[in-house]
Amino acid sequence: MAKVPVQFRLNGSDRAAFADPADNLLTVLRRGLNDFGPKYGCGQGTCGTCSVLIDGELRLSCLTLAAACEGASIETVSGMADGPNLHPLQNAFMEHFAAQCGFCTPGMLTAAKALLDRNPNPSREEVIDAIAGNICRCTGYEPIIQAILSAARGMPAQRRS
Amino acid sequence: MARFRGRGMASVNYPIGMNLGGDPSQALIHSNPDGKFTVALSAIDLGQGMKQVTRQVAAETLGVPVEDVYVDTADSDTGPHDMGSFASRGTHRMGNAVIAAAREARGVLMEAAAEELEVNAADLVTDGKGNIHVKGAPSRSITVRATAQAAQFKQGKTIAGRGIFLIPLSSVDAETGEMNPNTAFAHACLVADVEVDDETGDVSVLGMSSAYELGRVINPKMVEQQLVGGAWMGISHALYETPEPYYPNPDHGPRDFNEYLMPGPGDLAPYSITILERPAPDGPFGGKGPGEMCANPVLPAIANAVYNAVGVRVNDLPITPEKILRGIKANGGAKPQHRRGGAL
Amino acid sequence: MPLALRVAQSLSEAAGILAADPRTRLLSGGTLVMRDVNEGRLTDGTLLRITDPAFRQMQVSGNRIELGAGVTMAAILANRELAFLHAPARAVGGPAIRNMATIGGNLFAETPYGDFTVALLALDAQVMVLAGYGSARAMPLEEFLAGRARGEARLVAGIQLNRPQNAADFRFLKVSRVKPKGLSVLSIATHLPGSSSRIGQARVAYGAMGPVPMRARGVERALESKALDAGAIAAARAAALEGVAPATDAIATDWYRREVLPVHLVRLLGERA
Amino acid sequence: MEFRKDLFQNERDDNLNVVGKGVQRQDMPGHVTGRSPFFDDHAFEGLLHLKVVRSPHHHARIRRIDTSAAERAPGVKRILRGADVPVNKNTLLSLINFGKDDEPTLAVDKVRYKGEPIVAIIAESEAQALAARALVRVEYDPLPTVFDVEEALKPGAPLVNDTYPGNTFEYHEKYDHQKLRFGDVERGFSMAEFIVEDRYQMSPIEHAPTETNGSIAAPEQNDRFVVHSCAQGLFFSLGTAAKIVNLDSNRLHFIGGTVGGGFGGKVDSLTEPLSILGAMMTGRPVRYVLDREEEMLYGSPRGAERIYIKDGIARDGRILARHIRSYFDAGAYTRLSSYAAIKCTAHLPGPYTIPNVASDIYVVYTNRCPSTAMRGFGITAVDFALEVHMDKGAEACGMDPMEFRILNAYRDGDMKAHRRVAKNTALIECVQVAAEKARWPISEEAKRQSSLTGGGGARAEIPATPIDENGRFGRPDTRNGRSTQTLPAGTMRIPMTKQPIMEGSTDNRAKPPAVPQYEPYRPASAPPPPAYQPPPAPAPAPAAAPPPAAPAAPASQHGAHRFSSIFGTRRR
Repeated sequence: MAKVPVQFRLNGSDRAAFADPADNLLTVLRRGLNDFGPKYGCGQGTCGTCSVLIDGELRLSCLTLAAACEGASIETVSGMADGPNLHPLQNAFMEHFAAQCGFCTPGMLTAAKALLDRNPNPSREEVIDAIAGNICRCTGYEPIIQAILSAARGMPAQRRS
Repeated sequence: MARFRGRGMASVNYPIGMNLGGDPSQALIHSNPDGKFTVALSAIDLGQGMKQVTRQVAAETLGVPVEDVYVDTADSDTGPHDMGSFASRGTHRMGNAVIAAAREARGVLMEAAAEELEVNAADLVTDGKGNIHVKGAPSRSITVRATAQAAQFKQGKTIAGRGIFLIPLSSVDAETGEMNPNTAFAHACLVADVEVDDETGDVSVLGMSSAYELGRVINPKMVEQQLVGGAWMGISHALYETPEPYYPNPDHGPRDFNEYLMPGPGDLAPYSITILERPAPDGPFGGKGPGEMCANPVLPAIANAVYNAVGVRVNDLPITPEKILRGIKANGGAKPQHRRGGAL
Repeated sequence: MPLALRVAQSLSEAAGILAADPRTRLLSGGTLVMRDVNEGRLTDGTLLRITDPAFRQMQVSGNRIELGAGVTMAAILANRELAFLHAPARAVGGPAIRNMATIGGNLFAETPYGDFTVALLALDAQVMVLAGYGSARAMPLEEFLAGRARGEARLVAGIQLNRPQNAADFRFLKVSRVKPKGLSVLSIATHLPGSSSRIGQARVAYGAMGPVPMRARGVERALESKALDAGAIAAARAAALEGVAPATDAIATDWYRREVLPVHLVRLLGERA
Repeated sequence: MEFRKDLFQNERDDNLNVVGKGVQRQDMPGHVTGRSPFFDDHAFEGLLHLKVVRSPHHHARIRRIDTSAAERAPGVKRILRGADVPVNKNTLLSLINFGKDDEPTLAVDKVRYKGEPIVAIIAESEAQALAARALVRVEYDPLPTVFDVEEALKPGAPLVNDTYPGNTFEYHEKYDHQKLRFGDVERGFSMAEFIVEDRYQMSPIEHAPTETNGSIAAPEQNDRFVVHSCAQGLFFSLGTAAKIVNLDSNRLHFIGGTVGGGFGGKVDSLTEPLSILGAMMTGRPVRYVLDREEEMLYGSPRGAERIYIKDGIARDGRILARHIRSYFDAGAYTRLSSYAAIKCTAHLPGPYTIPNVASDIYVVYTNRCPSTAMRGFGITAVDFALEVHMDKGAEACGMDPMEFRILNAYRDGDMKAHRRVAKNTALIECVQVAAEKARWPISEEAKRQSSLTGGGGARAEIPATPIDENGRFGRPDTRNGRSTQTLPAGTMRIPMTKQPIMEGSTDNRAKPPAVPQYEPYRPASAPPPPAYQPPPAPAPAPAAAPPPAAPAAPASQHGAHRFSSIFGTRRR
């Protein structure tokens, strides 16, 4: 089968892969580029654990055609920390024990980052709306909401962009 | 149109571990030459916190800082046999196995320290900060690190331990059901406040409050995780979830997280928890295990609260708006019951 | 043969490709088609992407609004000129889905999805459809949906609608078990111009009350030329179920949908009475 | 979250170093960076992907399977059928000799539920496996179906699972259900002022972990296979897989332990055997992951339970008798339902001391996806039924629901219905604290009650008990027979469990509290303390004397032998 080349920036580095024409981005990230940060949870767009940022916008990588990402800038949870320094959201998730099994966490963090990048001081309702597409089966959501609110409160201005 | 408030309660106990015993757990612990420990298990962490619970139990038993212990789950080549993470057995069964292994490792550690300090091992204590010293004489001390180095490079001792915990299997009597089931039980009582819309049957959970007796709490933050997440699942089982919405009719099974209903982050209710600790005689430091029971009292408490609000008994789960609405119509309208106590 | 991918630079090129090969599926936001690919319901044929900027264009100044079929829910929410459409746009999915899901996709979403289309129906939207090469032709949304119910497939270039003269004349309600994001038990959109005095040109539409979004003609008749008072609302309630044919699905039974539709309709009308 | 450290304080040493501290989880840094290694987060060169063909029918005979077109499809490396599975019949608890093998990995002659796997396709990519799957042709003759547990027990009902011809699991080589008999419930009902009866239906529940079931198996060095697994019991899955693919256990190297949620849905080894078999057959790494729709519809749910409860309550609110009849909906195969019924039996009548208790718990086969363990297995459903029924009982006798619980709560020293003494109880205290927090008024008398006192005495008696031979399997006509004999008061027929084994403990320090054992039965002659008249506060400390040693169990009773003798159904 003819594979098609696709190039994009992944967490700040130029990457290239060959994909089947109908491959979704999640498959290319995980199986093509070994970025196992985004998870497969449904392939339907109903769980949010594959969430990534494409050119700064929150997207579901399982429903995104990889070939359509040519030239895009993609951010995943794997690139969220600044080297050894965790992003304030990552620290807040730790402090608030906002993960149990940890499987939804990459998507939750990505959805939360998409929110705070645009809205540094969200209300509780805005946080709830921001994670509305992300399923968590362990925590009951409350610790996650608290973590995002506290990250927003404690985030230095320069990290907010 | 009206919204009716109601309050219900339920109290439960919960058996810890596989019912009839016969479910062994094993653990292996060893120290690096610098006194840092690894616990090797084949136990599973599926989010409940197996790694951290056993880490704290191992550190407590060894008498070393928790940072000096790491737990590895799960590799069948290195982790010895364990039945698995189910039946609320992790903390209890594996915790005890880790204690057994850690005690054996600690025994060697103390002998090695005694040899270095030229005292009797029985006179030594650990300070939990990485030092071993003579009881009552903190100045006569040696670090765990120096002890481990001496054991490995000078004395030729293996600071390691193996442990198993097994409650032997019980039988069951065919005619009476007589048996030796679990030995440890946790307890809970929960109060739920709801509001019911008498025209649509919609239920909002306004708040919940509970008292849980869990034996010894090994890590309160992780107990809170379990109880908060489990209460959410309890609300979900009570009001939302079913893979067969018209059971026993098998049609219309949900295929995704949109069709399989669970409360969203916009459906949460304030929840206040109080913990009681009556240590289990056979638990690790008295620990029991909240992993499964955390949802259980929520289901009947909500059912009872719905009845209290509108006078409808829904005996079939989940308690959907449709079932409530049908009940209200059959009763000729909402029939609020006696109100109990103040708001949560 | 495995799935192939084609890219059309223009809408008319896309229309030609679709007309020539019935096994071609248009990929708009991806939320419907990619799921079929991932779950193995779509294993051969061609996926078609459209890169024509017109597909995503918005013409929002003035009273006549034109939106490309590739316009996303998020793009609508980001546009203040389209504030009257924000409630139905927000009713679609979570934020990631709204960044992907398009107007065109929503027109094809199967019940109980497709809440945005319910709003468009109450706003008398026209659908711009292309059949083969050539320019788009406007078709009333209701006619388009009737065709969809018969299994007709058309390439949608965009939609056109008039901005409500008074924002308060347009109301939208989605009833969902799960909050803030969940499938519809039902949805209702009402456009009642002149409702402070006498209603003229009443438009009421339902979602999840039939195989496709539908007009509530009985309710429209009951409200036409009336003031929105208790009597009119009672008449609307009495006519609420005219023509509905809701399904039983994982979310609710047809019985329940029929029971609560009048309740929610009355509440929506009462909100603004 | 707050603590009530004042309660049970003298039973606790709070002077601990790290136990009891809310320190950070070891796995949290991995979780927040996306680095925690779940089973699917492993790269392999040449990874193949496996998808299965599932039955579209609830019950059907398989007439013909045609895979020829699929075999020719692009990228297909291997197609597996039932005949390729070395041991194509298993039951999960065969590892502890409980129950008979009844479930194929790939269906051969019949399908017994919608979604049952029939053919596995292994291809270079998931898309190719899916495309080839669409080319497999299976011809079926549909068979009559049964979906209701009570319908399945009626004469002439469709036979679901050939291994169990009565459509029920078989207990003790004798009965179509598990019995519990303690005292005389009929006599209890006749003495009662109020009778409360009702029926409850627990829904099935899907575990719905965010990570679906799956595994990757790959040939390793030295003729072994490495298996990245999401199993909740690593050795449980290893043992199950080893049996099905017929390999020695040490030729399998299972790696897992970091699992994206389980809740009981990852106990069944749904994917490991086929992944391993695929790796054995192709010599390449094989990945088999359920998609979400498969997980939702065919990933084995918590089984539904139908529960009937009848209570007899005295005028003062004491429950005199409780009868429970319950039906576990196992679906088409046993999986773990057989065990849940035993656990449920041990749990009855709930955390209350009731002098007359009887229950009949059935595990019933129907034409639906086999059910399995889930969070609270055997308990959650019956707790729902019991606690709603308690609410009705309180209403019937005009008592406050909290007071009704406290009045009937079990206490230290009470005899439980399975004929063992309760200890370490704390239900009363939980009710008291919950009432206080919710500002739910209860009487001063109720507030004074304690789990530590008021139990034992006559409450520790094992009553005379009529027993019966109802429900001999193959004889549904015997389900409603009369009692055949009455066991005298104090009868015990099952040996006490031996001392728990805690090996590896050579050092005397940091010892946990003494490991437990059941106390032997010591009938008391003292009259029962009247309810709500406990000894004056303060409550005496619990007895400090160590419990007497249990009688030695017969030497032959150990391990799997005992298990098979209990349940009477040997493996194979």
